[in-house]
Amino acid sequence: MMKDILKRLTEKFPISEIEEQRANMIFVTMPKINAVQCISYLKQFEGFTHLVMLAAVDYIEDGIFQLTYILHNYELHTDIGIRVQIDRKQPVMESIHTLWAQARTYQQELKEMFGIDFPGSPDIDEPFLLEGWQNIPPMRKDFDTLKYSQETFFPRPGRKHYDPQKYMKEKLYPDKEPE
Amino acid sequence: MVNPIMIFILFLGTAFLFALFDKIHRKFSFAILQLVLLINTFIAGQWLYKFVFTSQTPVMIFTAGFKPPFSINLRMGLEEAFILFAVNFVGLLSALYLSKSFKHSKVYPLVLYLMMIMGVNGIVMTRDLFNLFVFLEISSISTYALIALKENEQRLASGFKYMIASGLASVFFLLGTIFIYHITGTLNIDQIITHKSFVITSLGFLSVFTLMMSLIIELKPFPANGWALDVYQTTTSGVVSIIAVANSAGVFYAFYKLLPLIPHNQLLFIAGIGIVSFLFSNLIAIKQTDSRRLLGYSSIAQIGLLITVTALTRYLHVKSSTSLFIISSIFLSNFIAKAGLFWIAGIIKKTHIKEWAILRFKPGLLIIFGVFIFALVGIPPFPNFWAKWDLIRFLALSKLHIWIILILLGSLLEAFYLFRWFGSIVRSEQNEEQLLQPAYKTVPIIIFFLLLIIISIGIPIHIYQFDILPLLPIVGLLILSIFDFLPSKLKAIISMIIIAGYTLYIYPVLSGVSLVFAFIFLAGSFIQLIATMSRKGTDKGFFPLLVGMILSMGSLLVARSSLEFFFAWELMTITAYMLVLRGRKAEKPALLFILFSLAGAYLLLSGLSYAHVINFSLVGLGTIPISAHMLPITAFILIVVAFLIKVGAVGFHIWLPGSYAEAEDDTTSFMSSILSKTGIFGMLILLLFLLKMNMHHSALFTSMLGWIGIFTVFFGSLMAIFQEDVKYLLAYSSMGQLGYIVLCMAAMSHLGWVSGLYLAVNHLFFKAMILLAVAGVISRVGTRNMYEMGGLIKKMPYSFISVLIGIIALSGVPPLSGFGAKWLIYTALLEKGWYFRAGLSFFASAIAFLYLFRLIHTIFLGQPKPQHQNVKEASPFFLIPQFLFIFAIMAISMFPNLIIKPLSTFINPYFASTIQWQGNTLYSSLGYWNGNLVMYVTMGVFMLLLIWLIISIGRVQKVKQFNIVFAAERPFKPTTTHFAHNFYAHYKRALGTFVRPVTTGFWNGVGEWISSAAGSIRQIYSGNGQTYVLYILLYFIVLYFIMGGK
Amino acid sequence: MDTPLVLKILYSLISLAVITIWGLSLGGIVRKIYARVQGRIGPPFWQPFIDIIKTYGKRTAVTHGIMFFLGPVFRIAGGIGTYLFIPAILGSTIFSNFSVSGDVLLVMYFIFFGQLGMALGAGESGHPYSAIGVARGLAQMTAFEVPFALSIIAIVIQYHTLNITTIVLAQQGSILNWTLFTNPLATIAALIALLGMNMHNPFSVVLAPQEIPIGPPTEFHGSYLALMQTNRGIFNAAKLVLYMNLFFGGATNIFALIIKTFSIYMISVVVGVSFPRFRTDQSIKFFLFVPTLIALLAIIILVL
Amino acid sequence: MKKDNRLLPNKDMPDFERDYFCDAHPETVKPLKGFIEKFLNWARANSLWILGFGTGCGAIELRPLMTARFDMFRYGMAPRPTPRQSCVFVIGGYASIKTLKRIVRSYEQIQAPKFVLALGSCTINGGMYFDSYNTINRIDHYIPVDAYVTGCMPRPEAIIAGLRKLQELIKQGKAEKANEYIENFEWYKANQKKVIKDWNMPDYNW
Repeated sequence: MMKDILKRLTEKFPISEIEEQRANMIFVTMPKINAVQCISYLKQFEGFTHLVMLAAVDYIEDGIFQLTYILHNYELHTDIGIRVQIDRKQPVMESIHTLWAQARTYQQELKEMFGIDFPGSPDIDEPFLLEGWQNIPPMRKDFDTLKYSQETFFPRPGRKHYDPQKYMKEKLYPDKEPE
Repeated sequence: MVNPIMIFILFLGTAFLFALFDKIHRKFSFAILQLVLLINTFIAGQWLYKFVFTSQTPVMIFTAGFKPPFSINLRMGLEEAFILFAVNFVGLLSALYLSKSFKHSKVYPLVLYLMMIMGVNGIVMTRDLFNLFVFLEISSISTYALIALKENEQRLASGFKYMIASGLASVFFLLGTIFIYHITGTLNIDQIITHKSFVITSLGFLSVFTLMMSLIIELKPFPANGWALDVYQTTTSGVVSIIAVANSAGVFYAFYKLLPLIPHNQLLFIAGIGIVSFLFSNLIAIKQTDSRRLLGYSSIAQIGLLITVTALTRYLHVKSSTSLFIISSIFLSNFIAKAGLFWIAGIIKKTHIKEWAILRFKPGLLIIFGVFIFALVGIPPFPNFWAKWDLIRFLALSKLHIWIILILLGSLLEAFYLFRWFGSIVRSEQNEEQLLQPAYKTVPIIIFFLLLIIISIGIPIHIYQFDILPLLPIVGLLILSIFDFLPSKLKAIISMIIIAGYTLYIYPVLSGVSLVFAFIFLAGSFIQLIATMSRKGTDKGFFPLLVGMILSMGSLLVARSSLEFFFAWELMTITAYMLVLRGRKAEKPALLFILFSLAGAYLLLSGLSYAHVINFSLVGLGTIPISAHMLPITAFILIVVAFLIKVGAVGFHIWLPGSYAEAEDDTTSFMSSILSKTGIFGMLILLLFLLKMNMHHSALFTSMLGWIGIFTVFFGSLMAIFQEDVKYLLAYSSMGQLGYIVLCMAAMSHLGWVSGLYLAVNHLFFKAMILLAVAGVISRVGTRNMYEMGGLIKKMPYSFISVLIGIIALSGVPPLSGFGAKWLIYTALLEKGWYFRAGLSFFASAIAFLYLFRLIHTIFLGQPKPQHQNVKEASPFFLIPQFLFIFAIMAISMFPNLIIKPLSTFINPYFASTIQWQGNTLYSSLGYWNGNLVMYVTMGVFMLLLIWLIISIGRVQKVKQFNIVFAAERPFKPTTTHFAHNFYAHYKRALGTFVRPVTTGFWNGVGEWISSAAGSIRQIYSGNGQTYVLYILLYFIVLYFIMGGK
Repeated sequence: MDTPLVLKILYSLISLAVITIWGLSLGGIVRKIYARVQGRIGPPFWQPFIDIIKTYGKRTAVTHGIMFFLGPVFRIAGGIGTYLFIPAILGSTIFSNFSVSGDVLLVMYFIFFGQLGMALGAGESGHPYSAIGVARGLAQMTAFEVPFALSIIAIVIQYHTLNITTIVLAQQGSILNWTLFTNPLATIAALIALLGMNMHNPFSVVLAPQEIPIGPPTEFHGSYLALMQTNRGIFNAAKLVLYMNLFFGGATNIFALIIKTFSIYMISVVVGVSFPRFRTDQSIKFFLFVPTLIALLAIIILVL
Repeated sequence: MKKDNRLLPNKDMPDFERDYFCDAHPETVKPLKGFIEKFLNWARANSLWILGFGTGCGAIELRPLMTARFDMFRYGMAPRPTPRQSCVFVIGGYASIKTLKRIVRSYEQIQAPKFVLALGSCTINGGMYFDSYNTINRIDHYIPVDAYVTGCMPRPEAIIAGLRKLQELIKQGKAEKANEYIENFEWYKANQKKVIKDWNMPDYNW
């Protein structure tokens, strides 16, 4: 089944990479311009009617954000993930709130946390979790959260840091020699 | 004395010479025409004067020097003189009205016009059958020619239909004449009448039947009258007014002349023909949108009524002077009003009744229009009112119940469409348009208007020997109308002076319960008049009506006869209607108001007629004839229902909320706190009669009345809690409170009546207070929806105080006066043994808390709205009366004996007292109550605690509206933070079934049924000439067999 | 009656003090019982007193306006007034209070005094929850007043008087003379109404701490709250005394009063711990159905 | 009922909202002297009404206090649904900035005298969220804390112990942090405003 779907997909869309994670879960990577078209195709013709999630990963070293749309087919009980890589310098992606209204929430979150814009998505500029955030989006890898915390939140002096592994070993098995 | 034959000579002479005159100049010929009509009017007027003011006997004029049957003779009596005068006068005015079209037309119309009037004159005077036929032909042919003169396809068609119909009628007439001549050998009407026994033979019957039928067809009975309606619709208004009034008058008089030929047992059939015409024409008129056609239906209906009344009075052998009075009053009302309305139609030049709204910008013409409408409906003091009064009285006396019902029903239908029309004009949104009011068109209207007014004032004074007392409301209304140009504040002061003067004037005759009601009606109005000073500008028309209404309520108190009572009642109704109609969106509610009020008035009228033995007034209580110990049950029910409608008892309440709410804000307080009590006053009088006279099952009736009262309380209160509009809420609340009064009155015990009156007075105080406060609030915030207000306590603290005191007094929470009412009510009910009613009223009074809290919370408490940031306290004119009422409430709360003691002395003559005083404590047979002590204890406890709170609370910071604990959030919008809309949603879920609009649905159903019936009946008028002829023939045949032709 | 006014006031104050202490203790005792039923130790029975002292001891307060300030005063004046218009103990001068002011109708209506004032105060706070609470409370009140009023009517039919003292007198002699036994239906209806009056479960939706943080008093604190807490004791006791007088033969001494009011209160407590909560419309329907029918039956039987 | 004339600047609020909020500056109210204050403190200690506002994961540890096993009622403690009527504010662990805003608001709405009990490491030094961009490290820089309970999370027993400690402090008259907050109002406000960027409320929530 999945094979057929995949076959049809490859015929229709320029898929660059296929990763079969499980028998009922595959990930396909495709260019930004085809992604929404593909998602829409999957929803309308292949029965992937459920948007499971929309997430992003910051690959700062490659200069890209990778968006992952996971869709679910209730009849076949299969998931398909569409991976899209977008330029980190121009983080703009087409909105899919027209396909699933709830997608606006994901997109709102991505806008706030990664700064990825989805033009046209409702309330895209409203704060999602952070009220009045003024720094660069906090989930980007170039945001130094420790530094920010130390500058902003009055760290209490005298805080000690331990390596958890070493510390637990010392506490629990003080007699044993370190390997 | 000028010989009446001169009339014909003048007519004929000028008609023949007219072509000659016209050659000289049209102005000259027209002047001749006017002159002829003027002279004729003068001749008729002279005769009329002689008949009315000297004991002149009718005169017979023999034309050829022979006595009948060999020659034609004319008769000049009171009736003839009256009709001739009217016809020639209207001819004269109509000619004036038509002067412009006469000027530009050929000469023939002038001649035809003269001929037509002459024809009518002839019809009226002649006593010869064949001669009558000739005159009928003259008038109808000239009418036809007049109709068809202007070459317009529609007019030609309608003229043609007219000709066919009148031709058919002529055939019948001629046939009848021939038969009669064959049987009796004479054509002289008087001689025929003396030998009228021939009618019992079948040929005799047929001959008389055909004769009468032809006249009746000329009088346009339903349904054989389609041709006439087309005429009314298409002809120019000057001509149509002549056709509708003068022509009809002539034919009607011919009918009147020949009526003695009808055997006594057949008279009811004739009356039936009339009543069918009356009812159905009025019914169909409801559906009309064309103004002339509507007026046409109204004319036909009125003629139908005239036929009925004439036949019935003859059937009942009513004294001729009385029957003449009734007939001529109806005749005159229709004559003047209809002619006037058709003339106005000619000025408006709009066909659709809604387009008449341009009248709104011509106050003078609008007033005249209104007066004509009122005259048609039979509002006092117009002639129709008196006719109706006498007529119904006779019918009731002879137990012709069905006829009473039908006549009143028809009148109600008529009132419906006429008032609907009036209301839509007054309240329409249409823009101003240029309206030409040429003098030659206006003058006739004004003359008729003045004539109507003079007659209307003359009748009560001359015929019913009214002195000034019952006419004072009209006098007050007129005085204020004269001062109408003054600014409102001044007029309010004048009104107050008038009312004070009136009160002083009638004070000597007041005593006992009438004193209580005088206090409510007059003192209450006096204080509330202060609030009307807040009106800006001159506000024309308000004060005259208000003073008229207040004084007519006063008139109710001092009425000395049933007629005076009814007169005042109707005056009050109509002024109140006009006041309601002043509200911006009051068109529909006002119509409902007047419909229900008129229905109530008609019920009252018929009730009073059935109870003719009693003199329905406070004075009359002392003069019950010993012979009349039985109060008829029908009368009782009719009268009580009339009053129940006035108080808005459940089932009849649908007029109440709308008209209270949509009236202007200060008017509402008059209506709710004062006007509604008139129903209570009436009921009180009725119950007093009930006490003095026996009636079968009187206990059962009062018990039923009690249930009606308590259900009114219950449903009124329940409806009130679901209203979003503050005035609707208060209107339903009034309904509930009046239900309590009805309940108490129905208890027929000392305590019951004391509590009823106590509540009536108390209701005046608190309801006027709340309504004035609310009026002040509305005037500032500009909305009536409670959810759009909020937090106004900070902006309008004084209004808040009076609403607060008002709701405490209303809800019956001690220590304020409301509790006194509650205590009295429950004690009375329990004493009486009405336990379930007591339980239900407890429930209702708890429900009252709901709407009262909603009232004060959503307006004054909660979140203030940003748009009301700059709202100021209401005008002091609103506040002064409120504080006077607060003072009154405080006084009777502190010292309940101030009010309960006098009330109980007033009731003492009627019932044995069951309460007694010990100091300030009031003891009943069941319990006791010391209002004074309650007040002191409450105040003492309250003050002590307040002092303790101030001491113990420490630092207090005054905070603002958003400083609330909002689940760790903060509010953003006052609108969404203010919990106000659909306040009692949960209550609706629980008890919503009780407030389904069942009653409204029922009345809507009645309305729809009537409307669709009218719609389908209207279908019979196909507009097709042949069909109309067929109708006439069928009508003839069917009636022939119904009336027992063989 | 013949007692001088000053003495009368003094007596009333004593009577009031006793009933306040008893009313508050009653609340504490019930909390203790609740705790014991649930296997807890629970607060001491004087906990209400500590709470009130603490609440009076609050140092700061805010006010939303004059009605907000006066609301609690209305409330407690209503409670005290209600008590003062009931003769608490038969034959006692000290505990006869100001019952000369009026009969049972006065007491029934004076109950509204506090509720109305409180509702107004809560309204001025501008808090939507207060208004919702009031809307619910008033709605429920209209419903439970029906069986209550009907059972009072039944009593009036039975004793031909509205005078509380006379009603109590008529029940003297034997325990079987109590209305409870002479007119059990009316008593049952009235007791069900009492559940609503006390706002115990299943009729506690008015206060509903979870959804509309305790309803009408949401914004009240400090001395306001203390006054209201005091009132809760007094008002509760006053209602119990009224019920005792009307249905349970009244009291001839203070111990009888304490035992009887405690027992009556326990009825609603027992019901309260055993039931979940009605929605407002459900409780309205319930009150207008079951207890109302019972009360109507009581009246019908008496009339027949 | 002394009227104070100091007004808050409320400069972070838009003009049209100023009319909605009270802008009076809070004032300290000194405790009474001698026996009365001691008596009142005793009463306060024995009637601790806890604001039912779970600000972090520690809130779940508060619930067992109501149960028969821990039964906080025996000490006169009770949960209370509205800040107006409570006197103890239990900070239940980590406080995100968003929550901090609500904490400040609720704290200011509690009427004096008021006490704060902070639970868990997160309130002390940020705990495991010390490096989060969105979680404050030390609650006592934003509102004054009367007592801390350590642990991640502290068990209900520990919380009871903390509350008992608080009771002792109150009885000794040492729990006057509410006045401290007012005295150092500017400092606290500055700290609060440093982290709460969209300050859409008045400077003091009455």
